[in-house]
Amino acid sequence: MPFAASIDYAAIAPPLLAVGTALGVLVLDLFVPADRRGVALPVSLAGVVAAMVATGALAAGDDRSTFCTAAGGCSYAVDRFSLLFSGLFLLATAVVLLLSEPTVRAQRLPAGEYHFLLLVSLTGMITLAGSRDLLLLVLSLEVVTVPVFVLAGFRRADPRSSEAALKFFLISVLATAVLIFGASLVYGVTGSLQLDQVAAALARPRLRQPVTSAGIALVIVGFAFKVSAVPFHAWAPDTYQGAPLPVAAFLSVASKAAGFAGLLIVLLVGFRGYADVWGPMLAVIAALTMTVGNLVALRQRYVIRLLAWSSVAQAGYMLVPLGVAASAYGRARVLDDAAAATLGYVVFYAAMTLGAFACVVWVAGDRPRNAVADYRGLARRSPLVALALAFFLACLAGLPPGLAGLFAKVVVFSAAVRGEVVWLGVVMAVNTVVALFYYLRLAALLFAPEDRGSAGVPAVEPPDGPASRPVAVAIAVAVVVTVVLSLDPELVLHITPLAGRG
Amino acid sequence: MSPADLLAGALPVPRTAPGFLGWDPQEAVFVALALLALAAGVLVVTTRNVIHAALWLVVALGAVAGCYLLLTAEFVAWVQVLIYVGAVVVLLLFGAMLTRAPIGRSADLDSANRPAALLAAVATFGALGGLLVDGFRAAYVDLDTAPGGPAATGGAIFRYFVLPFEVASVLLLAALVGAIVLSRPDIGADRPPDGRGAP
Amino acid sequence: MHLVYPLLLAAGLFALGVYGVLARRNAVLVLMSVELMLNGANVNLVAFSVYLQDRLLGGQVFALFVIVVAAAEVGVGLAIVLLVYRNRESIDIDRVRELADVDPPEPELQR
Amino acid sequence: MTGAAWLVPAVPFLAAVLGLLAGRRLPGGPAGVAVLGTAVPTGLALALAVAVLGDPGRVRETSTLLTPTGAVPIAVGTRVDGLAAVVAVMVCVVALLVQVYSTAYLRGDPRYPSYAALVSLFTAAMLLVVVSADLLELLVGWEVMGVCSYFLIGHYWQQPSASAAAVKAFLTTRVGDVGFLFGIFTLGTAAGSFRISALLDRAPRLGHTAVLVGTLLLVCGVVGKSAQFPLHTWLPDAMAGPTPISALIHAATMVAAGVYVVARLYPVFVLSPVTLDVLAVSAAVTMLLGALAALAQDDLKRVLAYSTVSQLAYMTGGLAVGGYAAGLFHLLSHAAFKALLFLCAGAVIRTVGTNLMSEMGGLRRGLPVTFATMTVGLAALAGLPPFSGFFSKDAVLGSAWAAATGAARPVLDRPAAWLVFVAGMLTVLLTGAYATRLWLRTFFGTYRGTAVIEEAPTAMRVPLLLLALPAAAFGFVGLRSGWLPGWLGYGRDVAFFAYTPLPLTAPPTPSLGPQAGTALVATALGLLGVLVTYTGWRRAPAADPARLLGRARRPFERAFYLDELYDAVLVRPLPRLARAVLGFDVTGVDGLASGSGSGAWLAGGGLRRLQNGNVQAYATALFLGVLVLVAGVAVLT
Amino acid sequence: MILVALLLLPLAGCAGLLAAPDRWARRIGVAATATTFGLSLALLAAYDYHRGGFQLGVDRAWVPAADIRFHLGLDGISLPLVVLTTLLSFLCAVYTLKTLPEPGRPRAFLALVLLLEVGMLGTFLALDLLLFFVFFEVVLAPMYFLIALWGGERRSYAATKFILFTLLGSVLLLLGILVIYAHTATFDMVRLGRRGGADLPRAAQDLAFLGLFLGFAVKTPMWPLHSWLPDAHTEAPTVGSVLLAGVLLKMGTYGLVRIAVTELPAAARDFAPYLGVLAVVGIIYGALCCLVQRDIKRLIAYSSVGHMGFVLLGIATLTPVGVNAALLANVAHGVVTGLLFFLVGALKDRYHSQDIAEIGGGVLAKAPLLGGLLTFAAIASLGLPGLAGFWGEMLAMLGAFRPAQGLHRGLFLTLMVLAGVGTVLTAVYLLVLLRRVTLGVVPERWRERRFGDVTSVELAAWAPLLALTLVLGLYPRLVLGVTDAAVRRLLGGG
Repeated sequence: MPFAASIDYAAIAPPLLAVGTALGVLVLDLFVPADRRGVALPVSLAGVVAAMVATGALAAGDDRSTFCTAAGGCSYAVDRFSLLFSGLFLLATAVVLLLSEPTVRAQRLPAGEYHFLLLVSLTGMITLAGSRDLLLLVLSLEVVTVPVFVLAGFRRADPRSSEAALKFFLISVLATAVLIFGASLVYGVTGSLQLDQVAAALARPRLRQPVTSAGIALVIVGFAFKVSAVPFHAWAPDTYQGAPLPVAAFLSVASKAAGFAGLLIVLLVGFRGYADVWGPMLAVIAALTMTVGNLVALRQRYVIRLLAWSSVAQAGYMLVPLGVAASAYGRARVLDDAAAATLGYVVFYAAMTLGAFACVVWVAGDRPRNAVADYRGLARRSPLVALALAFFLACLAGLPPGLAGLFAKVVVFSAAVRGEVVWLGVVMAVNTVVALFYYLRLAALLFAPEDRGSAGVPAVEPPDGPASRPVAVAIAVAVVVTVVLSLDPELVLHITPLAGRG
Repeated sequence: MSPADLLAGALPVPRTAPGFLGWDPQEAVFVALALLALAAGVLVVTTRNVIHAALWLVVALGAVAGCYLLLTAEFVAWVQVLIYVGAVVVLLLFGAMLTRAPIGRSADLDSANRPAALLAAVATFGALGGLLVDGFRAAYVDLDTAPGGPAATGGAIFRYFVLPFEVASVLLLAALVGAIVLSRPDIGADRPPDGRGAP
Repeated sequence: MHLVYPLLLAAGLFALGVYGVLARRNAVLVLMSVELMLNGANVNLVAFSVYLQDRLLGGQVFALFVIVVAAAEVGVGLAIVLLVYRNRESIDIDRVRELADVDPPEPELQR
Repeated sequence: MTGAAWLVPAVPFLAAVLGLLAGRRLPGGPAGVAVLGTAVPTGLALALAVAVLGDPGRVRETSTLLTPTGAVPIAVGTRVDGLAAVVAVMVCVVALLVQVYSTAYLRGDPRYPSYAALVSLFTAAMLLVVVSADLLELLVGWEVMGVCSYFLIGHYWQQPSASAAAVKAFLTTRVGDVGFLFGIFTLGTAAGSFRISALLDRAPRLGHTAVLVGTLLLVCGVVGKSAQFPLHTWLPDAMAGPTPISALIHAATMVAAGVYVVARLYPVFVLSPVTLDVLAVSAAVTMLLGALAALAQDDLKRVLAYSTVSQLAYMTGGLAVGGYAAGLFHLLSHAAFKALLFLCAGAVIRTVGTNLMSEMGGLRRGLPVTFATMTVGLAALAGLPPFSGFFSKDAVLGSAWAAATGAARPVLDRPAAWLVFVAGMLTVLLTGAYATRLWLRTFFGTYRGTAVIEEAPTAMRVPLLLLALPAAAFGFVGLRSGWLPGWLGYGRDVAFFAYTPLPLTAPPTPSLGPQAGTALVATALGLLGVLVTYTGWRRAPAADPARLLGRARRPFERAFYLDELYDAVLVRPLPRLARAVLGFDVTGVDGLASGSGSGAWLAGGGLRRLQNGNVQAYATALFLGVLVLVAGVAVLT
Repeated sequence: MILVALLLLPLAGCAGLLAAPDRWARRIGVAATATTFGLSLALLAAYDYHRGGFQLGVDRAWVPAADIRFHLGLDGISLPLVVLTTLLSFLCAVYTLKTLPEPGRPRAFLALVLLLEVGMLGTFLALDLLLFFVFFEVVLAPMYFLIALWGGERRSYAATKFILFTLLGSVLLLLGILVIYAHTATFDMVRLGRRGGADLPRAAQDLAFLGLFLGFAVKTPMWPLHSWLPDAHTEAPTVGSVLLAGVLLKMGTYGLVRIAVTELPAAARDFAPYLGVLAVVGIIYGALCCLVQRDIKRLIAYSSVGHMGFVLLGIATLTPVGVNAALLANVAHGVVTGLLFFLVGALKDRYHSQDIAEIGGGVLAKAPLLGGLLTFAAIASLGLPGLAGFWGEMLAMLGAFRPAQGLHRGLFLTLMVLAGVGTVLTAVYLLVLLRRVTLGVVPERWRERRFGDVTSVELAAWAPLLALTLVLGLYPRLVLGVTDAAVRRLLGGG
């Protein structure tokens, strides 16, 4: 008879700290006077840092698992993979918290609730990265997502904000329904929700039925929505534009990373045996995603939408390594390395995109419209921010001096080539060129001479509040992290996260 | 016996399986309830009256709860009745009222997307139904030996699904807080938002 | 009982939900359709759980959590719908289209 | 002494560099540097000749590696034998006289410094060709000459005709030079070395194809540089340059380089009768064509230019029929009398201020020295005994006769030799005619122009007088068998092949003296030409004797419309082709590139339409995606 | 370590520029490039000409997991290009002392030039494929900004085209590199060169070569991938054009020799005929385009297509002489075309136009020295023997005369002949250019306009190039003597 093992509280310390902080901020908010609401930020940051410390401490130790059943298989794991992702989520959240300061301050958003929701979402991300169980995955994903619905609509008086929330909500709910239906199929076929056991069951040839593949495909769709892969991406640009800027940053970085965490977990732990089924599927999705993302990004005139479409395209790049499963050689030999490439790319992407968003937040301080034209001559107004933004754009384009982006692309290309899906590499190559166009156009605009009186364009958008020191700190953090990653990409590359399971 | 053992050979084929689509009494009741649920569902998505739709939804969800009962999942069935019929539908009705949905028939409830929707729905049903039937055409549920009941379910939750339970509670709390924040524009703001963006 | 009956019920409910989501304009009706979809999945979960004789009752527990999730989503969703309504006096989702891929109102930049 | 042969080209090169860099700032001015820079190598060349001619058959060679190439290495060095020494002296002397002459001719020209320097550079390049020991080294000199020619023809670059002529000259010779380069490749690769001595040593073992192809390709270069049909058209136009340049480059030296190269590599050429056939045919055509064209020109210098074309053909023809020494003999005597003629023409033009004979006439009184010297030159050109041209031309004709009749060991097919012989004879007639016409039109009758006539200054007169000497008397050098033929290296290198009329068993150093038969006939023909022209002129001294040509006058004047032909076939279509290519580049190649760019741009525009803000559309896309995926994986399984 | 210093010096200059005030910028720029140039001269002294193989190397692990190393080294193939790079950069800095196009900002301008120099030097020094690739990419952004900010009317279009094209090439190059890596698990160029593709199956070799080939072909540029070049050159500021033509293009051919031919010899044999054909098409095509070109900078850009065609033809022969020719022609083209762009830039500064018809002739009368220098450079560019341009072209054709074993001789002979036709066409357009620009009478509109002849700063910037043109022409061993041994090693004896 299976029984529950005792709970390993150390293993779940980071999410506990996060959720504790969330509750703390919420409660604190009730008791501090209105003019001291600013205290939510330091408290949240402290909680995040504490969780980081806990994560670091866990990283120093061995891998561990908890919530196991006697039949083998555990629902929650603490390993390199989950720790790396946890660290990523924590850092990203910290930066987003910093970025939120002007928004929260200037638009008089309810600070306690704002930070609470952000931290709850963070909690969901951390548990998501540790989940090795379909049920926990689905629930964690919901915990990640539901608070962000609210955050997206947080500028409650702004119809665009509520529209953003509505769109995000609807598409997300549909994707969740699809995901749950898929999970039910997988459960029905394999008899288990734990991914280890799912993998074991899927290894049996008799289970090889179209319905199994369909279940897997539906589960993947659930995460593909989250990473905004085409054709499940359409919510992203609209939502990014309507949501408060820091929330958009959170969506495009942390939330997307969470989607990738989930995707990697289900694919590599649970569905590894069906790599021949999902491999081609992901390869096609990857090709489609980057192509559509880049092509549409070409035409954007709002920086935030440009970043949104770029993040769609970047998701395509991140999916490329998983596409190696499309070839027999690829899934047999290099799948784990390829997954490491995805993981590495996610980390690089997070750093550079956060940086770009941080700069956008800075600029939005006095040009809230976020139109591309507002960036003309930024180098004259704020040279350092312009340099930083140019650097991040170069990173996103994968062009030196943005070595981080370059390495990210190199590992992805390398995975594609080694996995013998060269066609995907070629598609990506062409896409890289297309992408360069819009990144560079923006970057060049920063240094172009300022236009006659573009500063005088009236602000029709609600202001995000003047740039502040926390934003500067955020930019600095992003720059430092990205530069470090540029010089020593070894830090995150080639961590083979989920190898040897299933 | 763990599910893995059950799966040892193949897709499970229980001992006393009658032929494909053979009938037994439980099945007849189930099919009736299922048809009821589906019919109510059809009305939910086609009726021209928002309030009617909510009521038909109650019928559909209730029928599904009946199906759960037949499947020996009593706990799920009662939760379904309580939460869905009791809470969700009421919530939806409130929503309909608060948004001043037209009480009574309205031609404006459907969008221009209906043909695509029909196509997608038929294709979905075809695909999913086809795949499911294809995969489980001979599968037979042995209702007599199925574990279940409220006690077992509750035990399972607190023995094996502690973490999901806790996560779910966080989710509910977040949803609660979020819903409150969104519905009450006065929260957090010291004064009503100025006229820069909206009222 | 044959497993195909609950499964077909599930597929049917899901497909009906799909239809509703795609065809309905009123946001509340769309939410109802989503509930149908989730119920479809739930029927699957419960049926499989019973069929598999799952000692862990994974399917049924999953179904319970799905109900919880659905409740949470409906709560938040309705709040959002109300918010939209407050801002626009309408909850026709196909008419909430201010955020689309259009250019800012200003002279085109040079390519 | 011979070890210092490198100084011969080096000194004028240095003078050229100095002249270009420092120009007027030098002590003695640009003229001083230029004259000194030519005088010194003249002395050196003379000393060299004295040293070499004691044993002209022996080759004195120095050679060092210039560079490895990865294949056949390239060497530099000097290779001096009788041939090189004699030609070097010729080049130096003419160059020196031209430099002296130029100081007066171009007095007051602001561009004189660069002019003088370029003449020095040209001299250096020509001397490099003469003494070089390696074919690629030779090529360097060969091409530098070409570019100097370009600059000097274009000296009056304000005039479109001058710059056009310069371009034409360079390009036409360049066409031949490409073949020349490939010829060098062929022979050098076959021999495993670009060194001339190695090539000559290994010539018999090179293999038939390599020799045939290689020499034929070399002939391309020769035809270009020596202005032979069909690449001769640049030379008449080149007269747009200052007249001393015409004397130096387009009469005495550069155009002779082609002939010199054939002589240099003669042991290889004789291994390929086909090549010599080609050369002979080209020579025969060129002779007649040049002479006929010269008949009808009104421009004094163009008469001389076509005459040069025609005379050069004697040299190549002589070489082609096996008359090694005869061809070179004519090269030397022609250098003397043609340089003289051009310098005289310069003296005339300088004072009358036009090139057109129709605006001259009766100048013998105003320009006595010029008249006298030019008469000598024209007599030599017409081949009247005892002037130099008579002997050398006769040597060529004698060789041709011998080859045609089989008296000498045949190095080419006899019909080709016959062709050269007949054409040569006819050309003698024509030469007499046009020389007389020139003489009469310029110096006799009444002056038809308006300028004040004054005789040339000393610096110009002295070179005329100095050149008149060899023009008159150089022919006698050929009479002593030990002299010229011996000097030209008819000793060792060329010992294994025949030359002129004598069978192989004859003594190795035959005379170049006139053969009774050919000499008589040729003289008679020449005199006939003179007489006919004179008669024609007597009838109407003011009119152009060319009128006798009747309807043929026009085509002769236009040199048989070859320029027009090239114009129609090459010059005009080329820009049209180029425009087409450029158009293709813009619309095709670039269009493809920018087309894919706009394609992406438009695709982006199309795709963004899908992002229409309707969330229901997004949902539909989502479900369609799901369905496609499910269908896909179901099929895949 | 000297090689690292060579990279760090300009980088330090770049940092210094960012820190220093604007008015010191030019002096810092000159100082940084001058010391770098000096260091490269020291390199010439330190290099052991008698020893084959790579010298003065640095080899440090960088990303151990992927076997990416910080591996630099120098051999006879890279040495001339390194010196050329430092020299041209130095001269560009000198030139900038007096001349800087709108909108000024010498600090940013020189910082970009220095960054560019780092990339160029790194490309020639790198011995790790990925490091090579990184440096190969480093040049893109600075050059982009040089064109996009300091360029002519259509600068943004030209800059974008430049970077998109070259980036497309780069990513294909990266794919090729990764195909190699996928089969050999190393990026070490030395080791790969030694193995000579033995670890790769033939199909993979061909695939990798295709990627490398296309990548380098875009950069070179090879017909028909050249269409970025005319636009880039037309719009780039003088310094940008000089560096673009003088060094950037060489990175393509250098890479082809250093990586593609060395590491994938069998595939090189498969591709050589195509390479040769495209090269020769480029020669003739470029020349024809020049013939009717109206924009003088564009003309020189197209002429680069032709000249690089000779380089490619040399490489395509796969013979030591051909590759030597390619390397020599590389250097010669860098010197001569660099000079040409300087001169044309000077013309543009004076006439404020680069339209041939607008200038209308008579430069020799208006500015005799400038006209003379332009004539000299053009003559050098048309491959006059005795000047730098000749040897490379001649040897390339010599290589084609007898291509490597296994290549179709008839084809290459045809190519050689066509290349010969190309030399004539080259002469045609350059002489026509001279005729239309330097010769003739000064048009009415310029009669009154006064502008000076060559200034002393300009002359200082150009003099080394003038001298090199002559010296290389008279003594090609300066380059060939260095490259020959390395090339023979590379092609296995030869």
